[in-house]
Amino acid sequence: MEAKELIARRVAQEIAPGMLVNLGIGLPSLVANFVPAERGVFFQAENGVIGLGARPPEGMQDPHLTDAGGGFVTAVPGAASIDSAMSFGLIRGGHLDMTVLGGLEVDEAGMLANWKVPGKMVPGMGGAMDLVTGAARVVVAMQHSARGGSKIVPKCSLPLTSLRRVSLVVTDLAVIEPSDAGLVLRERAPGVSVAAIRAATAARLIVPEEVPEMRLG
Amino acid sequence: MEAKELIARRVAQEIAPGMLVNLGIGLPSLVANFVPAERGVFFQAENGVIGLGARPPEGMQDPHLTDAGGGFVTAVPGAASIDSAMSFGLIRGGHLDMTVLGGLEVDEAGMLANWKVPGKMVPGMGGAMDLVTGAARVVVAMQHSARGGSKIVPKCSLPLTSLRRVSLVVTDLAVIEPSDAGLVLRERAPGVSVAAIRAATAARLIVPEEVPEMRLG
Amino acid sequence: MKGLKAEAAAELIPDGASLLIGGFMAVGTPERLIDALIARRAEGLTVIANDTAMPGKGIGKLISAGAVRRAVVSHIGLNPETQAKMLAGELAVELVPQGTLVERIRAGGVGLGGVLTPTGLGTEVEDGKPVIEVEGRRYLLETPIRADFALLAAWQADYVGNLCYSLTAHNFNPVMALSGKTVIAEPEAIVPVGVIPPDAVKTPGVLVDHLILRE
Amino acid sequence: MKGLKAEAAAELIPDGASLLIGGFMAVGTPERLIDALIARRAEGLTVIANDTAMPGKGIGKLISAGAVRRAVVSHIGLNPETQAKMLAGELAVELVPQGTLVERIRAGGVGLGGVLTPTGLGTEVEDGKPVIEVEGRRYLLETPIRADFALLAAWQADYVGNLCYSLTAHNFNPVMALSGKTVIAEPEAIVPVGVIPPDAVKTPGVLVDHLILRE
Repeated sequence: MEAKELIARRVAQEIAPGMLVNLGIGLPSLVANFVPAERGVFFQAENGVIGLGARPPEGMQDPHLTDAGGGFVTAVPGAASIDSAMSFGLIRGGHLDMTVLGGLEVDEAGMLANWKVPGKMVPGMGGAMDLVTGAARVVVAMQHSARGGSKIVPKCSLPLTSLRRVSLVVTDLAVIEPSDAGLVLRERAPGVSVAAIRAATAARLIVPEEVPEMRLG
Repeated sequence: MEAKELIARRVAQEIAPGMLVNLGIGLPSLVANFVPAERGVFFQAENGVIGLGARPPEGMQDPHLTDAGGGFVTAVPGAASIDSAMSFGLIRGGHLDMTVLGGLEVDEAGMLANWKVPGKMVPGMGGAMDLVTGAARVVVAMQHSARGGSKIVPKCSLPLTSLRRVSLVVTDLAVIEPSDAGLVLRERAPGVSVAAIRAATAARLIVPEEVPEMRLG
Repeated sequence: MKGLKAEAAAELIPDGASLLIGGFMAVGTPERLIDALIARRAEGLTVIANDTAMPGKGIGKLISAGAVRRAVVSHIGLNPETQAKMLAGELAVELVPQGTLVERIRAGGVGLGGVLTPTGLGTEVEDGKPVIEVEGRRYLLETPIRADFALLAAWQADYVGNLCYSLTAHNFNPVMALSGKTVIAEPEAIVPVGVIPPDAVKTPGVLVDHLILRE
Repeated sequence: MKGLKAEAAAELIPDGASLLIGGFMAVGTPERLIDALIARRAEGLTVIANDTAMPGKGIGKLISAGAVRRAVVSHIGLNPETQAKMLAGELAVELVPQGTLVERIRAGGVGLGGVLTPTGLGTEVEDGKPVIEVEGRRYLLETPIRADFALLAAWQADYVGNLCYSLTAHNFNPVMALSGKTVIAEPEAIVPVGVIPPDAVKTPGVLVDHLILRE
């Protein structure tokens, strides 16, 4: 299984029936593919729809119906249009059950950095600061390493997204849960050993006696 | 002409084509009767409609369409429904061209008191504090005197509605304009002398050489 | 989304609870929920609403029944019972300017810690509140309001709880939908999903916990 | 209400003006107004918007044309030209969290002196801003934003300027309608009064100064 699919499949297991979930641009947007429609989940795109659906059939794209990345989407029955004030009112006000975002770094305190590499790449925070501050649960979906370096570090060197600790980190190697005591290794990717995860992780990991393989649905 | 009609007719002269105007409960609500439909004025009721119209025909009242006093109204073509956040957003944000309110007292500084007689009558401020603070022009429509006493006083003894100076006071005797220098007597009611107005007014009045009779349209 | 009879909803609401109740002079107020609260002899309630309507209508019925201990409202002028109970010390009334009230409720619902408003400066409303200067102008800091329950009246609801409202029956309802820990909506009609198009939804169903079913 | 051709509207907007421009990645952005600004070689503009779209679309065209001196936006990640001009010092970019941006614009439009938000606390966004504690929690004080013009895209407008929007093309448009000193709307269709029912109006016509007419 490709790394991105693995991550998206594992994140999808976190999503319970009836939740309102925001998926970020890129990798997180793949998560929707692995959540069965019967689960009755509403996906929110911060640009203004609750009840985001799959890609539209060819030739039926509506220029007024896109996701936050600008890609064409559909709306499910029961969808609602909202403006940006309502969209971020839901996010900041704690009405969003879960947000799934990409990350550049996560550190031992569970802090996330994902919007700026000073002097190099400055995409901007978009909705990320509000999402990480306001959502009931914050799940970071990212590759474990980039350019050979661990993205899970003792302390973020990049500008933080929020002082709010994230709830869960899902990578192609592991599921890690930040806690008061530090980063707890909860699950291993299929066929990956605890030792391999430790070797690929710059941060200190707390390793319980049992570290099961990921549930992938 | 009855006092209330006189006041309402005179206030109606202040309303220019295309304005957005809020009319308070009671006397101010009569003003609409003297503004021709052709003037293209939009009346706002703070409870949620822009484009308030006349009373509905008997049997055609809609329980979802009332003015701020709870009376049945209609909506003109081009009307818009708004919620209370938008309604007061328009009011506080300076989008309202004029508000017409009742008053208990107006003083020499142009301050208005109209929401409370401590220990006796406490209707509450409703939207009055926002209206007086936010509307582009604030017109007070009231009887000149109550229970034999002048309502235009040196200094308000009742709790103030706002620190904002009102724009104009229209009574059954006079039109008075608050200014940096004090209350300026601008017009007399038909057949009422300056001396009679002075005698009925507890506050000091600035009287220009010419004090014409009210224009009543 | 859970459909409930009004009586069952009233059982969910304990004595002493704080309630945001939609409506303006009883227009856009959930009358069946109010009747059910009175039928179960609710007491000690805190009611946050625009007004207390008039005797015999909407929130006025809760006042007459003695169910309300504290009212946070902008206007009581058309309900002499509220005024009488207040002056007799039987009912605590906190008066809040209407525009400030709606912004405080919105702030509670959208996760803001407060808003700065010029309304009330230099009046009794200022008492005890911080005054903050921004760009040379002074404002009152007004804090957020949330409540245990929001009781809403709607025009139509669909099966997932999307709500729309009619004309002046919007008033406080769409804002209060954001700010109750539990949100209960009493629609005039419940329609299948898809009957309310996305652009007509004023309150997304994700905010609504319970719909009051037809009698 | 005054109907205008896009070219005439662009003449109303002087060089150096501040513009609120609706849209999210160019969805819900008034493209004809932008084209007209570029055709008249506008320069020195301050643009306040969610993002700068991508080259060749919406606000991206203004960036490419060098018409913008300063951008106040939440995201520029999908427009490499914006990033390049920023890093080269040709364009000042102020990044604002998206939820904070929309609340600041709303505050400007509804007469609030500011709002308190938890978003940005402890990050670079906090720099230079007052931190205010309310009920034991800390918030950033964020100040209102207004602009000389608001340039909106709408789905339908009627002859008195009432506007409605479609699906994700709402985004910042309804909020920006409150906060431009002059508000210019570019609808896809202009319909007679009464075609848009009162409950479907998202922006009351009283807020709109000019409608862009059909070509």
